[in-house]
Amino acid sequence: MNFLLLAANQQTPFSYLPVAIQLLVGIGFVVLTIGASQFLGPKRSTADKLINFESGIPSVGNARQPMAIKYFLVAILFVLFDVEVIFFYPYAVNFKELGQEGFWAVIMFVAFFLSGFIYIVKKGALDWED
Amino acid sequence: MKAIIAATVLGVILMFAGLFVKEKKSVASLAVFLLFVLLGVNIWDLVTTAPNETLSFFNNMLRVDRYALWFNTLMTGCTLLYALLVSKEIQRVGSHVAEYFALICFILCGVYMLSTYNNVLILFIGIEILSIPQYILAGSDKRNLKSSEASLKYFLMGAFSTGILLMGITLLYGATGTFNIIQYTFLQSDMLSPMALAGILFLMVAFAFKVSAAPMHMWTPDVYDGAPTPFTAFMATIVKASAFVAFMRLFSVSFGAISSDWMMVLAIITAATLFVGNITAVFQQSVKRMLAYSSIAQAGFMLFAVLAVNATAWQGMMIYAVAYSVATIGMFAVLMKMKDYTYDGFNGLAKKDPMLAAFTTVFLLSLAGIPLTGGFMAKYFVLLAAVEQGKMMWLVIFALFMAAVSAYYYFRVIMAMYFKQGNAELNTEVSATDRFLLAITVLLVIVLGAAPNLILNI
Amino acid sequence: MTNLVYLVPLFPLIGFLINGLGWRKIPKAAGGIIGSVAILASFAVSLGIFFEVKSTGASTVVHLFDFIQSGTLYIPFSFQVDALSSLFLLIITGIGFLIHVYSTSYMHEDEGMVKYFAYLNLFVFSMLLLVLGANYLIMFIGWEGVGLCSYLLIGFWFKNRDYTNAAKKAFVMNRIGDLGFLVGMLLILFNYGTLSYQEFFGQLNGGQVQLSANMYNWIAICLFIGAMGKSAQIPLYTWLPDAMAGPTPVSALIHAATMVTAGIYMIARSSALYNLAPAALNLVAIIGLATAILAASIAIRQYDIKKVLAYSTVSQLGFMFLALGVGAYTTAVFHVMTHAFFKALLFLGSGSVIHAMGGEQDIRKMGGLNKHMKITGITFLIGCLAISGIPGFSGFFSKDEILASVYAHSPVMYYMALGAALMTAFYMFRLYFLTFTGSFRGTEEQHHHLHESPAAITIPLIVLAILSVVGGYVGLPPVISEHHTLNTYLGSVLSNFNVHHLEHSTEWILMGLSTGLVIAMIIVARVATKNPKFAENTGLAKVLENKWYVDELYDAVIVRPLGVLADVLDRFAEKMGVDGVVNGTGRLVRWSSDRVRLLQTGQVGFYIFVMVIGIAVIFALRFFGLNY
Amino acid sequence: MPVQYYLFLSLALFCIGMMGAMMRRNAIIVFMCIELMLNAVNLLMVAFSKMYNDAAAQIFVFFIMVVAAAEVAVGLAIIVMMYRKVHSVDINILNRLKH
Repeated sequence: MNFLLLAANQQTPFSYLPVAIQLLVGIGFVVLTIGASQFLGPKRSTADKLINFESGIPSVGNARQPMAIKYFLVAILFVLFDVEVIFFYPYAVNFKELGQEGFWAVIMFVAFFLSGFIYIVKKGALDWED
Repeated sequence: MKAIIAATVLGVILMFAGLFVKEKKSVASLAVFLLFVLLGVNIWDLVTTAPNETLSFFNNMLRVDRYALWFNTLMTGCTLLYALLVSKEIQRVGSHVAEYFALICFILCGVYMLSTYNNVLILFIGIEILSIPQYILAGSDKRNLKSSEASLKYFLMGAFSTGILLMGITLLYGATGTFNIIQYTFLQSDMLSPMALAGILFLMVAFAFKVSAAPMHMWTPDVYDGAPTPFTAFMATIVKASAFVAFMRLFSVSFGAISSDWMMVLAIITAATLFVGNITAVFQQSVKRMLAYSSIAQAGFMLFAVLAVNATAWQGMMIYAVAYSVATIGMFAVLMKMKDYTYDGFNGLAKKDPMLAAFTTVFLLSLAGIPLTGGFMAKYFVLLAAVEQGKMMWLVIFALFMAAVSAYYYFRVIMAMYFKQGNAELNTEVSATDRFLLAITVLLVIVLGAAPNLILNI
Repeated sequence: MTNLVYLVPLFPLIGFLINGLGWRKIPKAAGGIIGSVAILASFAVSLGIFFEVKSTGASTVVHLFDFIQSGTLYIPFSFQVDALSSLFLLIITGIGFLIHVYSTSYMHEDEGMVKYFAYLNLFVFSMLLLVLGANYLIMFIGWEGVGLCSYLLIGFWFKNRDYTNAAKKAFVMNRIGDLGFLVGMLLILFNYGTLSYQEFFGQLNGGQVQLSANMYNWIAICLFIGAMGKSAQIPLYTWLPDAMAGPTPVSALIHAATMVTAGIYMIARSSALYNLAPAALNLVAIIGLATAILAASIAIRQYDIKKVLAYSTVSQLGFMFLALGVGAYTTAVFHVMTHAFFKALLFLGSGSVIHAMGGEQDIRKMGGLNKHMKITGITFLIGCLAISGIPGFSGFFSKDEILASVYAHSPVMYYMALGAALMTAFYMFRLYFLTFTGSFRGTEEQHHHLHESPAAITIPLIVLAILSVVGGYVGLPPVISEHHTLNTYLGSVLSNFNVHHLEHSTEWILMGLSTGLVIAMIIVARVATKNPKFAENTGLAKVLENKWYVDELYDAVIVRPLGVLADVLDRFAEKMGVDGVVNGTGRLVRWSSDRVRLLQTGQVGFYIFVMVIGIAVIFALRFFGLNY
Repeated sequence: MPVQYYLFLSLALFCIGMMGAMMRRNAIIVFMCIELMLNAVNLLMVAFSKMYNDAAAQIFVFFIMVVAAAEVAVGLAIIVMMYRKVHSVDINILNRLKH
């Protein structure tokens, strides 16, 4: 049934065809859409169009307020520490089977983890007002 | 195995040292000391393992054999030499000296994983541990826009190639149902499903990117040119060598039996790499950028070791890794002393500082593969491996021709130093210590050329 | 004595190290003495070795240490001491010593004298390595070493721009030749798993590995390509005349006496292989003959004294390859020896002339030098007589032997070779008459400065003159004596291959013919140069003067297209492709018009694009059935 | 549902990500496209893991996610650094380094 997983012991070019077709479809779709939007879309850009729409009221000031780098920093660190937690799920699922060795492995993991945390705290990445 | 943990722990120690020790110089010396320790750990690993004994760790995710241990030891030695030679320049790059060295330690951890992995998961993690610190190192010179640009380019393209690598791994998993590279050997050439083949090709492309083989080489000149020179020296040598060993490990251990299915493609990649690297290097004006292109060209030669799946190829890879790394590190160490990185910057160096010029000449001769230098032995071995394997005669001849071309741009520097008038301005005073270390490097290059047995018979 | 052979290359190495490391501290005189003494010492050792080998006739392999030892591959670092190598040892160290002595006086004004001697010693060291090595790898190491040294020595006076260009030309051409050598080596290693002469030749005659005749030919031809590069044969000969940019003693040592004969040595060494490869042997003969004629014809119209000698060197090398090609290996070695004597003599003589003329090399501005420099004149005359093969001088015996064996091979080739020999006589005596006889044509103060060179220059000239007279008597032709000393000496190593001996009457006739014609040629030369007029050459003469336009041809056929290709790759591939991406970014252009000029390349998007194309191509290649 | 549907889907996603990374000029969007490629891989990984019912692949997915997060951290940091220099995240203005 599944020609891609079957060992294709008859090495005809046909058996490769699906892959090629897939690539073509994938690439072709994107080329088509992007190309179409490039060519079909009208390109009349008047001054009114370029100002951003503030529900009719003329916009005040620049939308691009310079933001404190702290936000980025915190966001990035959050992402890191948030995602690392993922490793606790597999351990939680079968920590009995893993037993002693697994326990110490996780302890080591947490230890490295904490050292990273201490590092960024010491580095002053989290204290808000400089 | 001990080395991997040691590298990580030492890296963390260095990170924290950066918090408490403010004096750049002392941080650097601490880092050098820790690298000594790391080398010691590697040697400990080496001597406690009997020859032709293979240990396996983490239920067979790491398989440690003599070759890998020896390779790790040599690479750590090269890193130590590198740290000794350029620690001054590293201190000049920016304020976070401790972090730079910590990142180098982490990269070494990746190197160890790549030389001992037995499971593509470890391969993937190793490559990432190898790459991510490099993105940071490339951008570490915050004052310089080129540095940030190199970092961003390297990051975007590196992430892209990671995607390719993962797709390859996934397709292979779909075809074989395993991540263990030993079990990949079940793949039979006559009943190879298209999916498995696609996976192998994706992996080949990803590796080609990491070792900067054409047509995935485009990032190399920009990144090597833009990154701070000390870190370029590291990326171009040790990192590239270990990526090659990983490439070889996968393609000769797992896919060696079905080499006929991918050899031709890789041969074409090799030819393209040799061509692009050598021909483009001829037209460069900056020596740093020329070295970037020449590193592509050298990669073309190292690819021969991957192409020829036989015993000689492994030895060739070992000696090539060491010879190329040592010579290139030396060359970069000299380059960092120059004020002007263009060819004209070297004019008349022989008059001004004959000793430095002589050292440079030896490094360049080794890179060009002139006999009695390590570079010749390295080229000799990899080409010999290809010849023994037999199918590659046309490529070998092409490579020899390209080696002749490469002599041109390496000798341009020698001619600038000896045959041209001008006063090559030095960036910094070359201290007696530097001279001594450079002399040791030169000695290594020549010893490698005169007695390659020293690192072959392990 | 044989086990002391390592001393022979050791002494020059030590000399090189001393001079090379301390070339700023050591005074000039000391440097010269160190260099010369080093060579003298190794000459003494090689004398001892020579006589021991002569007495025992043994060929031994002296093992120094293991060079490469890995799995199946085992290459020791060992020296081959036998008749052939010991003879070359004598030539290299002996003439090398004379030229060192000569240089002490010739270079004494140059500030880089000590460095010069360091290079010279390094050259001798690598040459000895080349000759002594007991396997092709060591030979190759020496091979590259001499190439490097000649590169350094040609470019020694690097004030002048085209000197360095000549150096680069020499180096690159040699590299091209080396490719052939390397491929041949790899083929041998691949087929026989060894590079050592003993095992390889043992395999060749009656080992278990037997290859097709084709394979033998290919290996032999690859090695011969290497020889072409090093010994300046068609088509790789144009570097040698340009190499005359270097100091004159260098031209004498490297580009006349020793290095350029490395190719002859290699083929003579591999004679066992060439005996199995008749096609390759024919190729050698043809190339040699063609080179001999072409170079001789070019030399007729040259006005630079060193250029004339350079082309005559090329032509003589052609003779040697011709001898090899017809299977007369010992004859070729014989000619190598005599040629080393008289060509070194001629070059040193020209050096003495140039010295006296204050750097002038154009023979149109010389003449009548006999009156001022007797010794140089006489020795130079002896050299000319020797090279043009006047009976009684060394050149006669070797060249006559070559001609005889060529005649035995094919009369047609004989007549062509004879033509080349006659041209040799003509241009050499044209050179001699224009330089040493008649009236002086140079400027007045040059005329004032004319003087005989000091003893350090004249003594080597005299020694070499004596050698180039008596040197030939080691190989008397069979018609005069049945006992050919050199052949019997070399017999243990080299055996000539299907060389038929002529009956004596024929040989007498040939000798008489060549001698008579040569003397006729000398008279012609005399007449032609009686009252020289140097009008603008026309027709063939112009073609000859311009060396058959070979350089121009190479420039047009090889150099330019390569440059264009590289240029296209550099500009087009890296720039044009990017513009496509750039043009699509109109709004960005408007947003930052000041950066527009910079928007040329380095685009990540384009890089990824190239990668994707690469992936697509790779998949297409593989999936549409491209594999072994 | 046969596994090759997942295969087709994730190959399509992968190609879309590839084209996006190739054609977009905004560094953030390029990076998102690369993340799309990684997620296509994750999807395929999980599908195969179900097919072989073998948990290893899912663990692999965890690792991919974590490494991707680490890359996000570094990448965003680099992009921010770039933005503070040239006030743009447009990769086409990265032109200091050329031929």
